[in-house]
Amino acid sequence: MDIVSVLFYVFAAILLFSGFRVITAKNPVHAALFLVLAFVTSACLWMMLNVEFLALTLILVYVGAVMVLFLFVVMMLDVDLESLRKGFWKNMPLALVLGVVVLLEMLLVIVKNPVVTSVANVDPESKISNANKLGWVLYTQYSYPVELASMILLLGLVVAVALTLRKTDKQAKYQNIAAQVAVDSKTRFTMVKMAAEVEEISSAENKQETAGDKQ
Amino acid sequence: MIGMNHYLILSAILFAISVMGIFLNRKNIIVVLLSIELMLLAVNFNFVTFSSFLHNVAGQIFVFFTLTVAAAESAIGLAILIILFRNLRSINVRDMDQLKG
Amino acid sequence: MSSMHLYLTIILAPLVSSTLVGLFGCALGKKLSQLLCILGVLISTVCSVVVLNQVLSNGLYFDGPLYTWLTVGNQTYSVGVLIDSLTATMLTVVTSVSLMVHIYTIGYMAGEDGYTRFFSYISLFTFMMIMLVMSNNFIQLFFGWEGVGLVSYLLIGFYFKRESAIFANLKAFLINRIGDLGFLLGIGLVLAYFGTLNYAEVFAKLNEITGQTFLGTGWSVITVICLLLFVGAMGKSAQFPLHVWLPDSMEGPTPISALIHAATMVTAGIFMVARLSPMYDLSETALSFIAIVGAINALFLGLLGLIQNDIKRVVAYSTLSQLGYMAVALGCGAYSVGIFHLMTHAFFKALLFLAAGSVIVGMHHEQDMRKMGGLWKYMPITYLVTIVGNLALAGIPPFAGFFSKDMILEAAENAHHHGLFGSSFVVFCVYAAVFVTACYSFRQLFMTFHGEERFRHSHNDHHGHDDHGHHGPVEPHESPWVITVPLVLLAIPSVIIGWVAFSKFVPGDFYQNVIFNAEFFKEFTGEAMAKGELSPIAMMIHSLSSPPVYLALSGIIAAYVAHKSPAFVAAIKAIFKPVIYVMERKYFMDDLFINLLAPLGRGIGKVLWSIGDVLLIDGLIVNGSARVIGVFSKIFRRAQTGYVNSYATFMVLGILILLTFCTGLILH
Amino acid sequence: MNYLLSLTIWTPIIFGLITLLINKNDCLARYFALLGSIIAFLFSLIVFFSFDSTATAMQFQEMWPWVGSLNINYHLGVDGISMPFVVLNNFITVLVILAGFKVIKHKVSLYNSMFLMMTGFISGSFCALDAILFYVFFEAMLIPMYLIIGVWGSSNRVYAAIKFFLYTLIGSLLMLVALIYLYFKSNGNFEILSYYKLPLSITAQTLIFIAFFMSFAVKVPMWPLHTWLPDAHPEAPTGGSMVLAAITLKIGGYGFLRFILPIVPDASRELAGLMVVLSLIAIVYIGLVAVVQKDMKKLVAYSSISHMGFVTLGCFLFANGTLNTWAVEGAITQMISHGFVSAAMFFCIGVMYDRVHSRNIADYGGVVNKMPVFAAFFMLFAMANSGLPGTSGFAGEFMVIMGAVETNFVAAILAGLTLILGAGYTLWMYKRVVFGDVVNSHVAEMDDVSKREFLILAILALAVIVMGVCPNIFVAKMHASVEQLLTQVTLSKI
Amino acid sequence: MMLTYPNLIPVLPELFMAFMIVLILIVDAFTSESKKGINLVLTLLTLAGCFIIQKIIDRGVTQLTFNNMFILDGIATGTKMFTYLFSFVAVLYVKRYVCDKQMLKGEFYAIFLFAVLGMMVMISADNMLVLYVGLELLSLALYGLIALQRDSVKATESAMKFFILGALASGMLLFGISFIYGGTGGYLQLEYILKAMLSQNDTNGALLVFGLVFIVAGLVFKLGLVPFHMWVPDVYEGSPLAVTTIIGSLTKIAAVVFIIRFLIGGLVLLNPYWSIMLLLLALLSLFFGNIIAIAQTNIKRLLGYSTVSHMGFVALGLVTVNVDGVSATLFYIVTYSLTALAGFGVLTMLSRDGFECENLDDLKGLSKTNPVYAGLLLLVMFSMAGIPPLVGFYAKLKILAALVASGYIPAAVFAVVMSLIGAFYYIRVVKVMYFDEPVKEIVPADTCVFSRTILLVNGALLVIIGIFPTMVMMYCNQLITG
Repeated sequence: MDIVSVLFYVFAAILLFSGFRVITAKNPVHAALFLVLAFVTSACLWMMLNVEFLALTLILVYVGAVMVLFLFVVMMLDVDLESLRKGFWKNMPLALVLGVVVLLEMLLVIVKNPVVTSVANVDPESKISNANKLGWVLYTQYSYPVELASMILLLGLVVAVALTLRKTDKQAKYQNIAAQVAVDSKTRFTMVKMAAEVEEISSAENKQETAGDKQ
Repeated sequence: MIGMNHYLILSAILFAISVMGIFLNRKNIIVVLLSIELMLLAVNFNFVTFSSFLHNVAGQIFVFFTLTVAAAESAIGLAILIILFRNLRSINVRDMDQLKG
Repeated sequence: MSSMHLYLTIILAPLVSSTLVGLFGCALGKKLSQLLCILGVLISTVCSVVVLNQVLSNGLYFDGPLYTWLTVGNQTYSVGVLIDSLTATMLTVVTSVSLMVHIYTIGYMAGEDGYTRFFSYISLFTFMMIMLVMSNNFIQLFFGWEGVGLVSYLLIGFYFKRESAIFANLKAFLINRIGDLGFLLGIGLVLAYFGTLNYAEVFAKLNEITGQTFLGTGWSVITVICLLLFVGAMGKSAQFPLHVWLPDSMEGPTPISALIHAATMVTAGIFMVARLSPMYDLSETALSFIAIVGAINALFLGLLGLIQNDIKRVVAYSTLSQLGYMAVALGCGAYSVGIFHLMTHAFFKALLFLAAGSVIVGMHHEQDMRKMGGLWKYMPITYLVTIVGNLALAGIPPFAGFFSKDMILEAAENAHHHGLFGSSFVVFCVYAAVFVTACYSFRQLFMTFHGEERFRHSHNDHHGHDDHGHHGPVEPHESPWVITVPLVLLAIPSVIIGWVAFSKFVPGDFYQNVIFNAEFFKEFTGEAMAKGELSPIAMMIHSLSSPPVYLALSGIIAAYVAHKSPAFVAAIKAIFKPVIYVMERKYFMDDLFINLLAPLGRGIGKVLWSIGDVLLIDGLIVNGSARVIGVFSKIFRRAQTGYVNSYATFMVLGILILLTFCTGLILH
Repeated sequence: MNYLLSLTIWTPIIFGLITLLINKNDCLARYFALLGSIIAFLFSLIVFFSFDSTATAMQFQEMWPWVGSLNINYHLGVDGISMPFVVLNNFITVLVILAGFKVIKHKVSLYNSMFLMMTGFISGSFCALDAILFYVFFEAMLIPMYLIIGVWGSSNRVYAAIKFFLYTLIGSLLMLVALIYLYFKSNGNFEILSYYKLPLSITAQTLIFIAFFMSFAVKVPMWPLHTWLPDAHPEAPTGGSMVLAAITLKIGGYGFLRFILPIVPDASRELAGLMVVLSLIAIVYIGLVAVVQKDMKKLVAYSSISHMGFVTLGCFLFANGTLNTWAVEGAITQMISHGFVSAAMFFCIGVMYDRVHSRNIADYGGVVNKMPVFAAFFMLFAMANSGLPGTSGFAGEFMVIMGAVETNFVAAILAGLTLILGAGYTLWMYKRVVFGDVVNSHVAEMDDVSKREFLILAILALAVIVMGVCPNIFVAKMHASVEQLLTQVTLSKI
Repeated sequence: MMLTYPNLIPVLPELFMAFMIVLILIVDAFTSESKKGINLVLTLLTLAGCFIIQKIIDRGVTQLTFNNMFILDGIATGTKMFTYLFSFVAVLYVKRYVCDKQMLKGEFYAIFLFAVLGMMVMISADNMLVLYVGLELLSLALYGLIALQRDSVKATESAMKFFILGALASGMLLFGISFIYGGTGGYLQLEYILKAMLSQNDTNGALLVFGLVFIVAGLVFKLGLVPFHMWVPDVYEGSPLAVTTIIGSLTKIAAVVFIIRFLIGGLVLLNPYWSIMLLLLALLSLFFGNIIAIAQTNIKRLLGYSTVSHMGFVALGLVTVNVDGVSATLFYIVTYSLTALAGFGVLTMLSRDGFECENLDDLKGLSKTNPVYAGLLLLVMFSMAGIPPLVGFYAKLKILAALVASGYIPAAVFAVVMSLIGAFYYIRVVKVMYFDEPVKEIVPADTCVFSRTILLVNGALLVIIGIFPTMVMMYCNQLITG
């Protein structure tokens, strides 16, 4: 067994373990951190496949941005963790069965697949780096999706803001002292002259109803 | 010798784990979201593997976009999670059962 | 006026008057209505007589279509007119009796509700009967057949407020319908085998069909047709066991009992068989069946007349018995004799009914003979005509009934000689019936007109039939002239018609080519003619030395004895208690229909409905499947738990299924 | 002249649409609808009188391409089989609109509009010579009928309406599949007449037969697919019952003649025995069931089923592979006659219902005392319903029984039982409702028919009598077409 | 590989749309609350503009650009036009509702336009990557739209569910794409995939089919076929009516084109596999969709399940894999969108601030209180039930015709029986409106005459196309055959 294989198996083991912990960790924070671990090991494995740029991107984008976002949200939300864990293991057997069946089905196909068993390598003819090549293709051949990706990011931005932004001016508790001082009795206090209650009750009710309808 | 199938099997196992995760987590929605990320990872793994072994850069491009989209997606997903939490005061899957039947 | 117009006049006059009165009766008023109706029938009567005269004088024969009723395939089925001696006879009988009844009605129905309606009905009836009689094909025959049934239905239920009346009319209609079923099937077979429904064409083809057997069976087609047609006649002419409607039909006003349920409509069956005599003559089985049924009617239903207390019911049972006689005549191949008896019977039975009606009017609508008695002094004309009628009925020479009945007895005996199946039974029955007839008819006479004046007793028991009854003692009175005149007018033919018409019916050639008497009967009449026995006088002389008249006389005597000594009656009743019981239950035939068949039908209907329709089809299949779907719906929607991870699981399961599916496909 | 059928079909539909808009003025809506129905009836009368009864081909044909991509054409035409129904349909609609004049008090414009549109649809399905066109009209009439039953019906109307709708739909959907199958078998053609010559294997024929059967047997309705009818008829308003019984049932019978017999003659011959048995069950079983009904409308509904049994019986009386002329013409005659009689019966019950608001036989008794004129009409129709000669009810039954005697004597006997049963249930009901003394205060308050009701009754009575006295007026029109149908059915298509 | 300047003409509508989205966002940021109406105007202008541009650039031939990643063929032009049109109408239906419910107006329209842009991208994509990106653009926008009603538990819940399931589905789709990518030897471009598969012999069959399964799963999720339908009823019910209107009608067209691109554009050689899968799923959808709908009392949810069954029909059309079938599918989906648009339009217009017209009981006696709306809904229901002469009938007819032609007669019979069950709940809605007595009076909030007219026209179209379906049918056929 050469070093590559050893590395592969080590990373694979870590990856699978952390993946498994992601779904079984009691604490979502732990789960998120295990996911980070999984991403990092994957990045390592991708490196082994000579996909350097993406490996780095994975860490930058996922670990650096997405997972941080996750952690941020998890910590922000005040979640009662204990109640969330109850009865967790009860479903394990069934989940295992399901997982194993899915896996078996997939393996059945993959193992049958005879395509490539050779070592993964960079295109031997080309001397340019992975990132360089990606960049070339991305901004020529794939310029259309790139622009679309920009729209998606814009959309993500807009939606996230639209959903979570609370206009604070109504709820804010700050004081405007000048305004408080400037009040006078006329704006604060009004005398209202009211006619005596002479209307019949039924008509009053009617009015209420129509008022209710308008709501 | 580590061949393509090794990687594919690895990603398949990851995929299976993420599926299990969705099934298993009947209470915590965050873990469900994490499982989906895991699934995307498995997918990316596949693309990268194929791309690498087939000497074809398109797969990597695809992963690139997947990552982009996933970032936007997480942002939106988490935003929804936050407003859901504001409404429900819970992220328990079991509490999200107003709509059923 | 061409002959066709004449015939049309006969047909349409009553129809027009009936329609006018029916539609505008209220506007026209009673007087005008009755006038219109009587006029209509009068025109018909006159024209009928003209036709009869033509037939008598020059042997008129006419067979022609009026209009096309239906065309099917390349065949045309027309409504048409057939004029021959039989038609002419029947026309005359029908219209003249009808005329009498019309006139009689003025008196009888005076002051009743629905006076104009009644006139409209009986005119309509006359029209229907004329259609029946004049038809030259089976469809029209059936039209008239059912039409008279309809009017009979309407008239039996004339007093529609009376539960018993509306029960009786429904019963009459339904029992008739049983017969009609057979009749219709018979017509169907005629059509199927002869390809036509016109009498003349059917008769022309008889020879071709004679040898054929009914599909899949060994029965002769002709026999099957004849029997089925006779089933119809059994309904209409009240032959056992479809006779049960006739006594109940007495719920109707008396004029129609006379007209419809005695003189004309009930004889339609007899007329039909006579009309189809060429066909019947080819089937001895059918003849023997007819004779036996007739014999049963003649004797056994006559017997029931002995125990009736309702004046009209006695006459009704006598009608049944006499219809039996006619059927016997037909069965014995003496069709013309059947028609002869039909005619004489029409007059004297109409007479008897109308007389009974007169009594009823006189008694202020009391029909129970036990509350009468000694009426002869109060209503002498009625009394006299009743005696005439009863003598004619009992077959005392020289009254009309004697000739016809005697000929039937002769015919029966002749058939016996010939060896007709069951003819010994027939002969016994007709002879015994002579005694019975005399007995019940004179019992009725004695109970009504003689003895104690029981009507003076207070009416403690309210009688069911007597809705119009006046309570307390009543003073009977003679009826007005509109009632008595028709009585007298009818009494005349009751006396003489037998004598007068004898030669036309029995030995003569009046019905040649119209009614085809059986060969053996022709031989017999031929021989008798040769011997000179076939003249009214010879018959009367001969009767003195033959049993029938003595049987009749002994019947009268028996009735007298019974009248004079109730103890004797009681003794007989005691001896024959079970028999009397059976007779009181009318041989259980009413029970058969009312308590067995009708509830059975309703029961089956209820079961089919509640189990078949409601439970099985609707409940189980229709609503059941809907409910099952509903239940499934409720079950399936549970899968939508609301938990997002279960949704995801379903998706994964879906993938799994598809994967397995495709893996299977690949591995194949 | 060539647009006559289109005029007949579309006049009521357009009038109906306009009526729908007149929802402010009830009176105007009524009269406008009446006008529309009368115009349509006049058009149909022109069709009737200018119809050439000697021609075998379709008459008044119209053909326009309609849905090009599916080769569906707007193809209309009538022959002797369909023409009488177009007239009958428009005739009944006039009466129905008239019948709803005073009675319907809410959503008047919708009511009248629904009836007008339904008339158009029904006429359309009788005239259509394109299968899809037929289907469109056939289905379209479900919508107005559904609303009519559901909106103006009585207590159990919702159940009845839904049952009616679904029952009818299931059959017609299967028919649709069969039509599509035929479409491909005939190389993309929806012409009904072209299917007549289409060779089909016996299996295909049997399947098509079943599909068509489901559709038309539900409409007719044949036992055991009949249970929608005893619910729908009683619950529908008077007009609805009239149209349902008088016309929509006929589409079922018409379907047998237009579709099943000529398109799948071999299967028809094969399955004729079954059909005869079902028809006889309808006649006898349903006759018995009708006897025990406590609800007048239900009783008449069941009697309709029983009478329609004659239609299906007449359509399937084969002897030596050929249909019986008597039976087929009898079936058509029976349908026309039943159109008059059942409409009349339902109208009569409606007249009483409007006064007492009950359909229970037990709530009536002695109606004749209060409504003599009505009782007379009712008697006429009751007699027609029980098949009395001289009324229209007789002709059809008579002809079918004649046909049955020629082909299948046992069937004839069983069918003949209707003489007894029909009279039994009709007259027993009549006796309990009309005869007798006045039983309760409701009946005592009844007043005799109004002029409007009298008019309707008189028209119907006239129709019933005319057709009874001279059925040849109608029958003569159909000879040529029936003859052609019979030859068509004789040929084998395997 | 050189940076070439792509031909931008075919992409003009997308560019215009993107530009307008940005414009609306900017304008929204700088307009005061009272002048937000300008967003609406701009949105309508955008859609109308797109429509016009699309019409102008239509050359009648297939146009490719951006390295063939963007395709503008007949089907793309046609369905895009329908999308603009229906979007335009939908905006008119929902505008007052959006106002009433105080869903942030500017964002609403911007996000809605993002969704439309997503649909456009999906429709014109010829590359699996672009297809995926377009799908995500649409999905993300829809999640956002649903969640815009931030204070509603139902809305946020349904957004969350939709999000999770949607992400799962796109995960599956991606997984599938990755296998196709690997199996074909590195192709994402649909036509190359086809070519690659043509040239390959069966070596990678297993891998391709494996990928196909996941792709199909991801695709039919968008349609909502059983068992990938679980989001449909929940999202329909939970979303505010305005969004249900959009999801329930517009998005279906894009989804169908999306499927057509994938399965017929790229993977048509695998049709023995996917057509049988689709058949299975379609039958399941017909069965469960119709049956579960019966038990529903919420009309939005009911329509959700009904959508499931309709999509079953759509899938049946695709199963046939021939021009007839696909054009039938297209016709079906276009007319279904039109029908659903009218249906949801009525419901939306009946809803007011604080009142969501969503329970069957809310419709009780509608024919008395609002005969016009009731009549429109009646047309919608009968059209969905497939009763002629409404347009739904022809849609079903065409699908059935295609099915029978391809020999799937039992499937046709099954579909027919299921649509019978379906008819039950449609007529139940009619029953509630017409046969029941009104419980409370629904006063539809004031909507502008224009919207109401459009709604009326929309309803009338159901009848008009029902009577004269040829034009639309021919158009759909033309789109397929080019």
